[in-house]
Amino acid sequence: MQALRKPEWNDWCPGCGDFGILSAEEMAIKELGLDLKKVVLVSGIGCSGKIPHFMRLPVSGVHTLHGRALAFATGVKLANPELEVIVNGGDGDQLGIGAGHFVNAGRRNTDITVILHDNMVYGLTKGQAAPTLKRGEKPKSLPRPNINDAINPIAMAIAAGYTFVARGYSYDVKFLKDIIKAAIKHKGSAFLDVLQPCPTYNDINTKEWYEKRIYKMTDLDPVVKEPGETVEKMTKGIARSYEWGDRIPLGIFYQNELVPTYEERIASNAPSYKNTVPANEKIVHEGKFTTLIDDLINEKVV
Amino acid sequence: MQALRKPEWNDWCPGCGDFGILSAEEMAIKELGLDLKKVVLVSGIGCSGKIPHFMRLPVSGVHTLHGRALAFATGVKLANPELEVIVNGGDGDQLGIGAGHFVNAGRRNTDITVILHDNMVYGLTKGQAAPTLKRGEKPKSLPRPNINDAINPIAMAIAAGYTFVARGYSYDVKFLKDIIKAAIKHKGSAFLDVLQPCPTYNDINTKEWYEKRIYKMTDLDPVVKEPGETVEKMTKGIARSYEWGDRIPLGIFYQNELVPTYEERIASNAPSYKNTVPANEKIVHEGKFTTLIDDLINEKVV
Amino acid sequence: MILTWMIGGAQGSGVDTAANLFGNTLGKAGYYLFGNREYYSNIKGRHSYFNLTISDKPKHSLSEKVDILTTFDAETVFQHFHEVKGHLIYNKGLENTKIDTVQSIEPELVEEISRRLGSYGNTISAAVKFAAEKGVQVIPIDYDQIARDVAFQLKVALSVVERVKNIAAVAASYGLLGLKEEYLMQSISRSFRNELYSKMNTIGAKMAMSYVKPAYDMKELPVDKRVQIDGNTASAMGKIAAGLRFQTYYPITPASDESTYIEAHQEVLTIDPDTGDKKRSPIVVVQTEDELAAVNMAIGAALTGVRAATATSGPGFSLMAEGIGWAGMDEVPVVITYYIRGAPSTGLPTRSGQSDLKFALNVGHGEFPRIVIASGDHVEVFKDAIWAFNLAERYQTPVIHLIEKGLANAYTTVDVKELDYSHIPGDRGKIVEGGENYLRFKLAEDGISPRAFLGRAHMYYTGDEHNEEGHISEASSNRIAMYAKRMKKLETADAEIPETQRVSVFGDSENVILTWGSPKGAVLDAMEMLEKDGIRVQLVQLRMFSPFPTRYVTKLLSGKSKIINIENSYTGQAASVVKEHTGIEATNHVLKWNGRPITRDEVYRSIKLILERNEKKVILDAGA
Amino acid sequence: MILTWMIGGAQGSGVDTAANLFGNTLGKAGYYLFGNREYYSNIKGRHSYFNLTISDKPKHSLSEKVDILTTFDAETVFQHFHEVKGHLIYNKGLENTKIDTVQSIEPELVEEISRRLGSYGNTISAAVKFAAEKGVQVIPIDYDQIARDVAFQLKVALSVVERVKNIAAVAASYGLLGLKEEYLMQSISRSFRNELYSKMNTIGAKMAMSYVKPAYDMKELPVDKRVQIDGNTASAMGKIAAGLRFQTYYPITPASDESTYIEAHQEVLTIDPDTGDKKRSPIVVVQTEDELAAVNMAIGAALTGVRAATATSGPGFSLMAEGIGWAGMDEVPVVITYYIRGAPSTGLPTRSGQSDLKFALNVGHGEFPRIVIASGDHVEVFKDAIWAFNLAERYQTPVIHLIEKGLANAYTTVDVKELDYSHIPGDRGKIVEGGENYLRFKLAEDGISPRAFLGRAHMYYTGDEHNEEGHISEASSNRIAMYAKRMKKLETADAEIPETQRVSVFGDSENVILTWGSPKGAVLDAMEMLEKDGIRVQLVQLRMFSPFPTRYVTKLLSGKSKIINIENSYTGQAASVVKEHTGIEATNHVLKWNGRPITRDEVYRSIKLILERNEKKVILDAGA
Ligand SMILES: Cc1ncc(C[n+]2csc(CCOP(=O)(O)OP(=O)(O)O)c2C)c(N)n1
Ligand SMILES: Cc1ncc(C[n+]2csc(CCOP(=O)(O)OP(=O)(O)O)c2C)c(N)n1
Ligand code: SF4
Ligand code: SF4
Ligand SMILES: [Mg+2]
Ligand SMILES: [Mg+2]
Repeated sequence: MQALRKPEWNDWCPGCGDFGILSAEEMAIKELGLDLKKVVLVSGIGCSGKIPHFMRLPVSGVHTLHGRALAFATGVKLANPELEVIVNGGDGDQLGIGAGHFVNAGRRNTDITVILHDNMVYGLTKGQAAPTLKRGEKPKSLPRPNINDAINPIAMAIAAGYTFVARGYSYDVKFLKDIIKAAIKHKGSAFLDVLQPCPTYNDINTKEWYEKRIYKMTDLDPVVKEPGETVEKMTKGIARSYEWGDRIPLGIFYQNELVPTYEERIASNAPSYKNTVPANEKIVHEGKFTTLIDDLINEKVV
Repeated sequence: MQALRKPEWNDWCPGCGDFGILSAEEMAIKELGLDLKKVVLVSGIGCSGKIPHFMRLPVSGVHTLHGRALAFATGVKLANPELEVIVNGGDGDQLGIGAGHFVNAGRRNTDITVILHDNMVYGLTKGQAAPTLKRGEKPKSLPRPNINDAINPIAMAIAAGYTFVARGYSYDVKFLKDIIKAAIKHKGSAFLDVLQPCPTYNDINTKEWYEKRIYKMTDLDPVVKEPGETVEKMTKGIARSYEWGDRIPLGIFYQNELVPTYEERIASNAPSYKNTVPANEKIVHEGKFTTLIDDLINEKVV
Repeated sequence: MILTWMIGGAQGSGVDTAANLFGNTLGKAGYYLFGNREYYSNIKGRHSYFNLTISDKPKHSLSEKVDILTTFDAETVFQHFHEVKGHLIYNKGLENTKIDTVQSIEPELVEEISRRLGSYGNTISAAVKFAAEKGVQVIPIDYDQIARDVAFQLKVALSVVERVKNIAAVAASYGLLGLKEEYLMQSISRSFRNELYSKMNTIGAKMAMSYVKPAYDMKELPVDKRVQIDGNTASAMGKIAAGLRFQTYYPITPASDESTYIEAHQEVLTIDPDTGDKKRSPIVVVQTEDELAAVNMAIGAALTGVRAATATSGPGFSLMAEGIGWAGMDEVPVVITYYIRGAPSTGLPTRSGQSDLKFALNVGHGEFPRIVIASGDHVEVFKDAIWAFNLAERYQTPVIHLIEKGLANAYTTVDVKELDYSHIPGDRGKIVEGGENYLRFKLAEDGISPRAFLGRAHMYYTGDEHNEEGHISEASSNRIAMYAKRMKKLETADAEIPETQRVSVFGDSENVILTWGSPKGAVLDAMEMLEKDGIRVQLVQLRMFSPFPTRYVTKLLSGKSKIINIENSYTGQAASVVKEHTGIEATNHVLKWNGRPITRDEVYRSIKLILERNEKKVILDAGA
Repeated sequence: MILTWMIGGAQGSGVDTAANLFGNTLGKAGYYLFGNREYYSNIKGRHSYFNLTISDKPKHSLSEKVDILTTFDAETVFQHFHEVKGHLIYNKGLENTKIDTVQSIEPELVEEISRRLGSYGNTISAAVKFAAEKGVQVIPIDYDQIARDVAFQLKVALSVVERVKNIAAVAASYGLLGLKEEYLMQSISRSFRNELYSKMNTIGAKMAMSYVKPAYDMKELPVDKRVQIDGNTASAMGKIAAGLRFQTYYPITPASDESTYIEAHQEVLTIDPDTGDKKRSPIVVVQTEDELAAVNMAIGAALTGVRAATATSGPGFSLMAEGIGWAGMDEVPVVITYYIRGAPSTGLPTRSGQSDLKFALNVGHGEFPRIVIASGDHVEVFKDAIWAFNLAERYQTPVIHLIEKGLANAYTTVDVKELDYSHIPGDRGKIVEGGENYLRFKLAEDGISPRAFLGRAHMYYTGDEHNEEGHISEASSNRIAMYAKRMKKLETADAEIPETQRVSVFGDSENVILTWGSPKGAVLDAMEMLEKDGIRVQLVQLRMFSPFPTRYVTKLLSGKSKIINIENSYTGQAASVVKEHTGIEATNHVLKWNGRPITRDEVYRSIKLILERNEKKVILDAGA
C-alpha cells in the first residue's frame, strides 16, 4: 500500500460525523487486507459524497450524481465482479432523490456494500430536512418545522430485499469498523444505516443526544439459517427497527446469505459469466474484433 | 350526471383484469355520490394508465408520465383540496420507475387514493417482468426467467407511511368496489394493491391461479385506535403481507387515521390554508394583481 | 420491377405472422424487400398494417399507394381502400359492415373516412365500390366459408381455425403474383411447427389461392446470401460485433426490441486472439428500474473498460440528460442508441419522427463534447453501431446514435456482403495500464488523456470540475484548462474524422435535397423516379451532427439553386442546425410530422412541386 | 465616484455577516452597491469572498481590481493580493504564514500563487510586499491583540471573541472611507441582537478603526427609498407579486434560496377585489423528493388554475426535461426559474455560467412551444418573474426564466420606484368556466384553446397525442392539426410580443456588443468607461430567446462593422442561436468559463483589444 502524492484536504466541518465513517471505512478496508487497486468507492452528491476524495488509502473513487450512486455502482460491479464496491451516500441522496434505486437495488442483491450517512439533513445544501428527519422537528436551518414523516431506513431496506441490514454510529468507530467489515464480507447487498451527527445543521440529533440513547443489540438473532425462517427474521428485524426514542439499537437487524446474488442469477442465465470477467475480455486484438457474429447473421438468412 | 358525447372505445385486451378495476372504481365513485366535476383520475403510463379515458362517468382525467402520476396528483390535490384525487398506475409505473415517488408520497400522507394495477408485467411494452413478478418466474414473453426479486407492495407501502393499505382482486368487483370506497373515504394516503390478471402476457398468475388462492382476511384488526398501537399494527400488517403462495389474503392490512394529512400539516405552518383553496383565489382582478408585496419590499429597505 | 403490397388487421390477430410469412416467401423467391409496420400503442384490437415494397433491385422506402391490399377485417378496408391501385382483396362476409360499427376506429378517423367515402355510402361495399371505380380489381373472398371448410376437413371447432383467415389473405395475394405455390407452402410449414396449424394454414392457403388468378407474372430470381433484418436487430448485431459487453435498458417502444434480442443472444462466440480458440462470453444485460439507472449503470460499467451501452427512446432519453452530462464531464465512452419516435411527451409512441434531433444535440446542462450520428438505412444502422463504439472510446465521450422508429421496425433484405465490416478496425483509443501516479485527466494537446480501467490502477472520477488526478478543483486556472481540454476533443474529432464520412452525397445537381435518417431511402428511390422524368437532384445526407462537418457542408451547399430540406419534423431541425453552423439556409422545406414515414411518392411529388412552382413548404400527410 | 472593496475569509467564519454589515452601512450612507459572493461548494473552511462596488450612481457590475481589500485570515491575502490597487488590510500575526501550510488552498492554486509570488517568497509578508511595491498601502492589524483586549474588557474567554476579527476587518476598511463612525456602530447594534456580541463588536470595531486614517473622503449622500436585494429574492418577490400560489423545489445551489424565502413568506397579504378587504392567503411550498417530482407536481397544480412554479439549476433542470415536455404537450402554464451555475454535470455548483442556454432552448424530446426569457439585472429578474406568469398563461405553455448564479447571489441597491410594476397588467389568457361539452384542446386560429380549470368542468389531459377532447388519438389528420395548433402558439406569441421588449438596445454604434444575462451590467458599466476614451459601442441585449426576435435582431445586426459576442460560455451559445435564426455571425468573441462573473474591466479591455487589434477571441480569466 503506497501513499498518495498528497492527500486531499478534507473540507468537512470540524466535528462532522463523516470523519468517523471515513476512519471506520479505511480501517475496515485495511484490516480485511483487500487489494486496494480493486476497491472502488462509489458515492453520491452531498457532504458524504466527497468521501472518496478524502480517503487516505489508494483505492479508487467514483463521485457520481445526486441519488444515482447505486446505479453507477451496480454497473461497475457487474462489469467487473472482481472489484470490491462500496457505496456511500447521504440520506437525501439515497432515500430522497435516490429512493427508487434504493428500493430496486434490494431486488437484485448485487454483492455490494451500501453505507448511509444518516444525518437527517441535506448537509451540502445548507441543512434542509432530509427523509430521515422526524416530522415536527426543526433543526436550526429550517424556517418551519418539518412536515414530512421520516423514512425508517432499516425497515425500508429489509422490505426492499437487502440481505444484510445493520446500523452503526459514526463516533463509535471501532464498532462501526467491525460492522463495515461484516457488510463487506457479506455475500449480497449489504446496507448500513450510520447515525451521523451534523454539528453544523442538525442541532437536535447531536453526539450528546445519541450517546444517551444508543446501545448494542444482543438479544436479536438476525441471521436466516434456512429459507423457512426468512419472513420471521425479516419481520422481527423490521419490528425492532421501530425502536427509536429513549433507546436506539445498533447492530445487525437482518442477515440472509441464502439468497443468490445478482451475479449468480446472471450466471444462471448465462453460464459463461461464472468464469469470465467482462471487463477483462480482450474485445479488440490488433484492430480486429474478437466477437464473431456469423451465427447471428445466419439466423437471419432468408 | 350526464353522459359523454361518446364514450372512448376501450382497447384493453379481452379478459384483462383492468376491466374489473374500472368497473369497481366507477361503482365506488357513483355509490359515494361524489361531485363528478370534482373527481380527478390521475394515471401513469401503461395499459392501466389509460383508465381515465375509458371511464364512462364524466369525471376528469389526467394521464401523465410513466412513473410520475403521484407527483402530478399531489400537485392537483394540494392546489385544490376540494378535489377527490384517485391515482391509477401499473406495477412498473409505481414500483419500478415510480418507486421514489411511491416511497416519498407515503411520508406526506396527502389525502389521495392510490390504486396499483398489479399484473406483474409491463403490459403495454409487451410483457417484460414488472417489480412484483417473483424471481425465477418466466411468463411467456420473457426470454429467460426473471432474475429480480419481487417487491412486496403492501410491506413497502406500510413502511413508507401510507395510512390505509389494502389488497383487492380485480375480478371480485364488489369486494374491490367496497375497498375502493373505504380508501376514498379514508383521510390520508390510501394504497390499494389490486391483483390484476393480464391474460395476454402473464400466463402464470391467471384468474384460475388466483381464484384457487385468494381469501378475505377476517382475523386481522388493522385499525390503529391510539398512537401507541402504531408500530404493532404496522408490523402485523407487514408480517401478514408476506403470506403468498397457497393462500393470498385480501382486505385491509393497516389503517391509521391518527396521522395528520399533508393538508393539515401545511395548515399548521400556514393557517390561512385551512379555509382558502389556492385554486379558487382570484389572483388577478381586471388586470390588477391582488397580492400585495409592500411588506416584502419594506423588509428590504436599506 | 417493383411491386407494393399491404396487409392489415387488428393487433394480436396474427397479422404480424402473416406479413412475415409473406415477406419470407418473397425473400426466398429472390426479391428484395423493404417493409414497415404501423401500429397503435395498444396490445390487442387496434389496427396495424404492413406496407411492403418488393423489387428485383434493392429498395429502401415505402410507397404511398399499393398494388395489392389484402385484408380479412373491415377496418383495414376502411383505412386503406383509397391507397390501392391494383388489387383489393376483402372479406365478402363483411360487405355490409358499416364504418360506425367498427369501434376500434377513432372518432376523428371515422369522420374523415366518411367524408372520403362521401356519396358511396358507409359500408365495406361502398369502399370497395370506390376502389373499383378507380380501376382497382376487387376480389371478395369468403373467409368464413374457408374457415368452415378447413374446420370440417380437420374435424376441429370453428374457433380453432379462426386465424386461418390471415394466411388465406396472404395466400390470395400471393396467388396474384404468379410465383410457384410451393414457395408459400414451404414458408407455411416452416412458420408453423404445430402440425394442426401447419395443416390448417396449408389447406386454407390453397383454398384462398383458388379465388385468384396470377396477374403480375413474377419469376423466381437467383438469390445471393441475403439476410432479412429490421433496424433493431441491425443495431443489436452491430453492437455485438463491436464487442458490447454491457447493455442496460428500461422497456420502451421502439427501443426495447434491441435489448431483448441481445438478451436472447447473451452468450456470444468469441475467438481468443492468442490461441485462436473459440469460447462463449457473456453480455450482461440489465433491465433496470428506470432510464436514470439505465444510463448511469452503463456509465459505471464503461469505467471498468467494457464496451457499454443503453438503448432508449424520447421519454427515456429525457431522463438520461443528467447522466449523459456526467459521462461528458468524466470522459466516459458510452453509447446511447436513441430510437426516435413520435414526440413530444408520450406522443405517438409507436410511430416515427425526427423531431428529437436538436434535443440530442443539446442534451444536458452545460457544455461537453458529444458525438451524434444518424443512420439512414439498415446497413448504416449496423455499421454505425460499430462506429459508435470506436468513436466513444477514441474520444472518450458519449456517443448518441440516432435511429428512427421508421427504421427500427422496418425490415429489409440485404446481401450479406453488405454487412461485411472487416474493413472497420476496432479502435479503443488511448488505453494504458495506469500505474502508480496515474492521472486520469492529464492535460493533453489533443484533449485526450490516456485512459486506464477502474480496477487496474487507482483513480478518481467526479462530476464536479476536477484536476488531472480527478479530485474536485474549483481553481480558476484549472477550470479553464480542464474545460478547454474536454472541448478540445471535439476539435480533434473534427480534424480526424473525414468530413466525407460525415456526409454522404448522391448524384450531382444545382438542386440539392438535404436530409438525414430514414428519409434517405425515400429520396434515393424518388431520385430514380425523377431521373426517368429527366430531373436530376443531388442528395446530401447528414450522417454526423456533432462534430458538424461545417466546411464540407458549406462547400456542398454553396451556390446551389435550391436547397430542399426534407424531414420528419415540424420545424425542419436539420436545416436549422445547418444554418447555425454554415449560415446557409434551406430554400424549401418538405415536412411531415404525422408519425408516418415519408414515402418515395411524396418525395417525388414534392420535388416536382418545388422545382416547377417553387413551393416554399410542402407538408406531407401520407399513411393511415 | 466609484469605490471597490473586498473582504474574504473561510466559509462559516462569519465573513457573510461582516460583508452584509459593511454593505448595509454604505447603503444607509446613501451609496449604491453591487456586490457578489464567491464561495466553494463547501460548508466550512474553504475560501469565500465578497467583491463590492460602491458608487454614488447605480452600478451593475464587479471590478477586476479592488481599491480596498480587507482580510483577517491568510488565504484571502494569498488569493487576492494581486488584485488590490489601493489598500490592503491584513493580519499582522500571520505575516510568517507560508502558503503551503494553508491547507484549504487547492494544490493547483498553491502552485499558481507561488509562481505569482516568485522571488518575493512564500509568506504573507511576501504577498504584502508584492502589493506594496505595486503602490498599495498595506495596513497590518494586530487582530490577536484586539481580540485579547476585547476579551479582557468584557471579561470573557478569548475563544468567545474569536469572531470579533471579522468586524474589526470591516471597521478598519470603513475607517479608510471617511464616513461617520456612528453609521457603522448603528449597523453593528442592528446586526447583533445579543448584547455581548454587540458590545464585543463595537469595541473591536473602534479599536480596528484606530489603526487607519481616512483616505477616500466619502460623504453621506441623500437616500431615496431604496432596497437592497439579491437575485433570488428579486425572483421570489416577482413571483409572489404575480400571484404565485404553488412552488415546488428540491434543494440545490443557487436556486433553493428563492424557495426558502417564499417558504418564510408563505402567507401573503391579498386584497379582495370585490370588498377591498385584506387577508392572508397561503402559498403552498413543497420540498419534494427530487426534481422529477418538483416539476410534475407544479404542473399538476397548474392544471387546477393556480399560478405554479418551480426553481432549480442545471442538474435539477436536466431531470425536468420529460415533465417540461408533458407541459408543452398538454399546454400547461408553468414557470421554471432556471438558475444557471457552473456546468456541465455537478460542475462548479456555487459558481456562475451561461452555458445552459441551448439546453434550455431545446430541452425535452420533440417539438413543443416554450418561452425562454433571460434577465440581465435585479430589476429585470423581478419584472421578468411577473412577465413569465403572464406569458405562461397567455400562451399556455412552459416558460423558462434564466437567471445566472452571478445575479442570484449578487446583491444590489435599487430605488424602490424601479420595482414599480403597476404598469404590468396581470394577464391570465383565455380562461373559461368549461361547461358540459368542454373541449380543452379545441382547435383555434391562434393556437390558443380556451382553458378551464381542473375541477370546474370535466376534461382530459394526456401526454399522448390527443384530440380536441383530450383523449388519445393517433389519427394522422388529427395529429397534423393538433401539432400545428400547438406550434402555432409560438407564432402567435412572436406576432404579439413586441420585439423591442425581447431585445434591449443601449447606445448606437457600428460596433455592437451582443450579450444576454448578467454580463449586461459589466457591459453597461464598461461602456461608460469606453465613452471616456471616446469609444462608442452599442449593446444589444437579448431578453427572450424563444420566440426569437428574428426580424429585429436581423435589423439591428445587419451591416455592422463588428458584432462582439460576450458570454460566460466556451462556445458562445447566444451567438450560435443568433446565427441559427438570422444567419448573421458574430465577428468577435469574448468568452469566459471559469465560473466567475465578467467584470467591467475585462469588458473594457476586451473591447479595446478587439477594436484596436481585431482580436477574434478574447478569453477572460479574472476572479479568484
Ligand atoms: C439532481 C440534483 N439535485 C440537487 C442537487 C443539489 N444537492 C447537492 S448536495 C444535496 C443534498 C445532500 O444531502 P444528503 O444527500 O443528505 O447528503 P449530506 O450532505 O447530508 O451528506 C443536494 C440536494 C444536485 N447536486 N443534484
Ligand atoms: C420514461 C418512460 N420510459 C418507458 C416508457 C415506456 N412504457 C410505456 S408503458 C410501460 C410499462 C407499463 O407497465 P406497467 O406500469 O406495469 O403498466 P401496465 O401496462 O402493466 O398496466 C413502459 C415502460 C415510457 N412511456 N416512459
Ligand atoms: S454540513 Fe454537516 S454533514 Fe456537512 S460537513 Fe458540515 S457537519 Fe458534516
Ligand atoms: S396486455 Fe395485459 S394488462 Fe395490457 S390490456 Fe392486455 S391483458 Fe390487460
Ligand atoms: Mg444528509
Ligand atoms: Mg404492469
